[in-house]
Amino acid sequence: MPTLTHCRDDFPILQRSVADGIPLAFLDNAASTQRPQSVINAITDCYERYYANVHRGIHTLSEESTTRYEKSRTSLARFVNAEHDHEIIYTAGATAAINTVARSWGNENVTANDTILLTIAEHHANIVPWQQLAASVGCRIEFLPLQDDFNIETDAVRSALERFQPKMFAFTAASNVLGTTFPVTEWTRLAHEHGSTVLIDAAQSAPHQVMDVQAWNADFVVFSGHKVCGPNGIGVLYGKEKLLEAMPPFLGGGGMIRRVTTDGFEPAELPDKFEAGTPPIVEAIALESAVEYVTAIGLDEIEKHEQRLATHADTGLRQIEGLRMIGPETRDRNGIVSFVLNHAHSHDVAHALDASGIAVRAGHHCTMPLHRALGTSATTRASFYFYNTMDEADRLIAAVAEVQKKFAPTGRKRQPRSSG
Amino acid sequence: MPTLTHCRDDFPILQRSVADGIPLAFLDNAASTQRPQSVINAITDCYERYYANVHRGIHTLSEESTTRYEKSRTSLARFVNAEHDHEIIYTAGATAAINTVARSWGNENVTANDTILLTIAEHHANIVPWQQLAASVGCRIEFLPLQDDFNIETDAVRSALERFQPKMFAFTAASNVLGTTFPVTEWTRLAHEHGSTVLIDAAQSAPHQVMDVQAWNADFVVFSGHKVCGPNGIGVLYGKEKLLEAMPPFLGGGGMIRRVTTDGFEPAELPDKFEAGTPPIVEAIALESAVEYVTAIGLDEIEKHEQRLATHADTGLRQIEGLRMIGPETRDRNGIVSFVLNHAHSHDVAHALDASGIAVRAGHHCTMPLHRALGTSATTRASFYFYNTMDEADRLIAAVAEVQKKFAPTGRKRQPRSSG
Amino acid sequence: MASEQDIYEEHVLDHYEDPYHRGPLNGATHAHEADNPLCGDQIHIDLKLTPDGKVVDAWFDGEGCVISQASASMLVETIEGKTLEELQQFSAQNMLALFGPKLTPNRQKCCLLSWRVLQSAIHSPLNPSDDELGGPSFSGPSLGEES
Amino acid sequence: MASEQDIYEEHVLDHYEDPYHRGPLNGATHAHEADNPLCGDQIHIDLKLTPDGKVVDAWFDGEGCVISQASASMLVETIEGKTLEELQQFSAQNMLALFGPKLTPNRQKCCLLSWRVLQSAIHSPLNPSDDELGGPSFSGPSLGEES
Ligand SMILES: Cc1ncc(COP(=O)(O)O)c(C=O)c1O
Ligand SMILES: Cc1ncc(COP(=O)(O)O)c(C=O)c1O
Repeated sequence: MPTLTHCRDDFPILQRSVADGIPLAFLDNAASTQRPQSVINAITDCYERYYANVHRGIHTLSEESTTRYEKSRTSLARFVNAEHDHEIIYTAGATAAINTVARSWGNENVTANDTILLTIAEHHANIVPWQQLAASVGCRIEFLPLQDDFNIETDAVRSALERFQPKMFAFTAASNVLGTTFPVTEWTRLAHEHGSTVLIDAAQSAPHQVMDVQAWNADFVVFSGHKVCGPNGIGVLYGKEKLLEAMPPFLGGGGMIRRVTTDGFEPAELPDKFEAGTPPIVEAIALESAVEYVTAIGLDEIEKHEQRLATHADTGLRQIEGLRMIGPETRDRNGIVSFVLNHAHSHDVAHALDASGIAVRAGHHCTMPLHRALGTSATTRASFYFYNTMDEADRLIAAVAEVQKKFAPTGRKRQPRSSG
Repeated sequence: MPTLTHCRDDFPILQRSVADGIPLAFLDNAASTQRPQSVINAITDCYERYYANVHRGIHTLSEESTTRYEKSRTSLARFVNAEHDHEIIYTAGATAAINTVARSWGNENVTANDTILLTIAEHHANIVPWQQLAASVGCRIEFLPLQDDFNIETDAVRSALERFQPKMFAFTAASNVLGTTFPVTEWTRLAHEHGSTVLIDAAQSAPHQVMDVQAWNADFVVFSGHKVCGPNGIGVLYGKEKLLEAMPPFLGGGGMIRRVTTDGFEPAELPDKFEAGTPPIVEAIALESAVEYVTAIGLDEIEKHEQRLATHADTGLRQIEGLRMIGPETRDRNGIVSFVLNHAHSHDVAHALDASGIAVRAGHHCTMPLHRALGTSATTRASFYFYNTMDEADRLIAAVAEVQKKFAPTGRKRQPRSSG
Repeated sequence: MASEQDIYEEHVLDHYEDPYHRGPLNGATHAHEADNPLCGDQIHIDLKLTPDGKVVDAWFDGEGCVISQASASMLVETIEGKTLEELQQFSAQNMLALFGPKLTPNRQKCCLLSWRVLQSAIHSPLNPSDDELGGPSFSGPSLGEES
Repeated sequence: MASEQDIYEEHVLDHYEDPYHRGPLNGATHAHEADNPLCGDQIHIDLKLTPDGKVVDAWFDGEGCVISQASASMLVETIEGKTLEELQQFSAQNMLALFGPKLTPNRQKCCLLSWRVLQSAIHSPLNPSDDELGGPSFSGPSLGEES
């Protein structure tokens, strides 16, 4: 069985151990990934050799930074297979990207009679901006529910589209809790058949699966750099040229204008129109390194490797008595495994696993509506990336089994309080 | 005469030479500054040793990142002398910070009958968001004009406040073109006397002058990390607790909520309410390093040093025939010197200076209304920081004199076109 | 292993499995309830105060992690017999000290939930006319996203 | 010094100081004007076309940097005698080649301003009924913030 273990050497942080010399098993990748040396080097190289503000600077450093910044855009356009480079807008993150669409496209296109369709599995980033839009224009928001087996069937999508005739169908390509991926192309086709615009939250798919926005035929796609081995502080908004051109700018400031007078402003062309202020220059350059890095490994390889690890962990964890797996038994799965234990709250689980060197996340993972639907307020989530190993999956299984035992009731008696 | 020349050694990029081995004279600091090794190290150290997503992660790396992220906020609160840490909101930059105020505070407080008062010297970042607000709520925008001597007298501010009774007076603490600083505390006091809220654009003052938001009594203050030796991709919004608490959130997403249901959301408390999505974690940590670095040098020292350099350059440049200095002869000045030559367009000036290793900026510097008022579409701007030297100021003067000569008419005759 | 042994000390687990006064209190004069939506921790506290403001009886109920539940148990155990003044002087730092094991900031929130509920409960008479103390006003470490 | 000598070649400075056909053209049939607000460069082009679409006369006027003005001079000089088809086939790359010295992306914008104005001018008859060519549709490198 091929592994990607050799990649670990590229990641300085993965060489570290936590307390008492236990090697770190970093299984919190759905929250944010780690960076290979090449990405870190891209950052230092820029700051140490050629950094200057971009746009219209005609000295050597600014020309070099501008060229590298726009080259990054070209690489990202290739990474998602966009038709035009200027369909790639750099934002502060996936959240900022969704807000841009909800405000700019939303205010222009959505009225009180319209409906926005979401799934109950959405991250807050793909819920709250639409709720803010609803508060402002009075539209309705509908949620596709989860089935008992944790899936959302395409039939349910079709009938919801029929019933609600939404103006926008915004959904995640891969759930950050359930470990499932959704059939993006099919859902988008259906949505278009029903006249809906489509936004795809690719925050959890971009790091793990080949992306092809043209094959998807998506109207808008968003993701974050920090989840794909890239730096903090940058995300991508892809939008079809026609849609982006028709939208008013979102944030105002330098760079996004063609002209400003005391009477008003004319916006610049794409992509500048949506990039107000000094952009995340170094972050963009480092993001290019990141997508080059994962592309060189191969996203197909990455996906397969993660599926192997997650399936192994899933199978092992299901053997533990009192563990409820939050995700379908069989599924188009990604590298995420979430569960609850009957004897231990997820915070205690995460805390105890940390003591074994295993980093997982506990809580609602920014999906409170999903957790409410699942009847729990918190889950424990392990999320694998390509640099994780079978050994780490085994450590996870063993450590969870131990935690479940540790917090099981044993007939303890509290000591009467000593006075004072 | 004391110098800060020893600081140059801390900046890897300042060791570089441009084409043909000419040492780089980086005089484009008003656009963006360079970074000392300590700031670069803070970035690599985080990525290589302890990075993880912040907030609610209870494993070792997340706890460490969270602690460092919040420690940065505490340091920044001290840097600006805020009363509370949670009055410091991290944004993508100064531009994003002003947009946050214009949308969140603006939509809540400004109506069609209200006026926003700006100065004609504002950067587009402090104009366009207010124009967008005006387009949405119908308020008026008034601009304080420049006097013939390039200054804005406090008397003019007073009478504008009297006349327009603005709801908001938003002004820059230091012009990014004119080389002037404004009496922030006095203008704020006057504005408050007239019932106006005050936003101070400190993008050009934070890097160069001691900041004291409590002494200023400012309601909102914004600045960008990349102009104060900090990383790209981060800025600061300071707001008085009472004002921030009364404002609705701006961007929606993870982290800024207390609770989300399918029916709506409750926002989180400060500062989280205004920090939607994964924040610029590493950027915040590096920004702390940056403000520690400039604080260790001493902002008073920095300001004095820059004033010396800029005054020297100003005096020297004024000797060049055909050069028009864009800025007052005597002024409360910062490290910026802008000018136009009668024989050369600013783009050609910047281009020619670059060939002498001198990086300056040419254009409207995101202040088109100011440039229109000055009767020119573009100026050449040299902007000094503490790591610049007298020798660089001298090189600037000599090179500009040479450029002016180079592009002076000499009775050239075009060759008749060779056919083809 | 350091951190695990640090916080799940025997007396913490004892309070978790065998809590002091867990359940409703009949005849309570004051009560309050709050949650930490970000973790799902929930705490309800019932108090019986004498007319001159002494805690005769204190009970809690709730759901959540070991820290939140064990700390609540320790809290209701420790406050019985105390006066209102003493409760108001009982700071967040005192609460963390009562709990014992050193907590990281994220886990402090779990531990301080019951303390916050208590501080509100003493201002929340079940018969409103009993309230002569004004609104809650307590200080302590920032509680982040919690209300 | 490389970059300076590269772009301010003698023939460039010659065109700047002693431009070809700078000024208004009486009897122009087509004209267009545009600016690059970000630099302040401005170019106006007047053309006299024969009924079958040949350039009889071409003049420019404008303000701005050496690159924008010299390149406009070179452009109007080179297009006289050309047919409409030839003008439409004259690409941005051709324009950059005509100018000569290699330009960085930011300076290419200056050089391409007159080229863009020309491409619009041939679709902008001063007597509108002359326009049988439809709206402008030219391709070339992205012009960033320019319209
Ligand atoms: C006075 C002033 N305000 C605001 C800004 C905008 O800062 P940023 O581009 O970092 O958002 C700048 C920098 O260009 C500036 O000089
Ligand atoms: C599915 C999904 N959407 C959106 C986001 C938001 O990304 P960011 O916090 O980087 O803006 C996340 C990450 O937390 C996510 O998992």
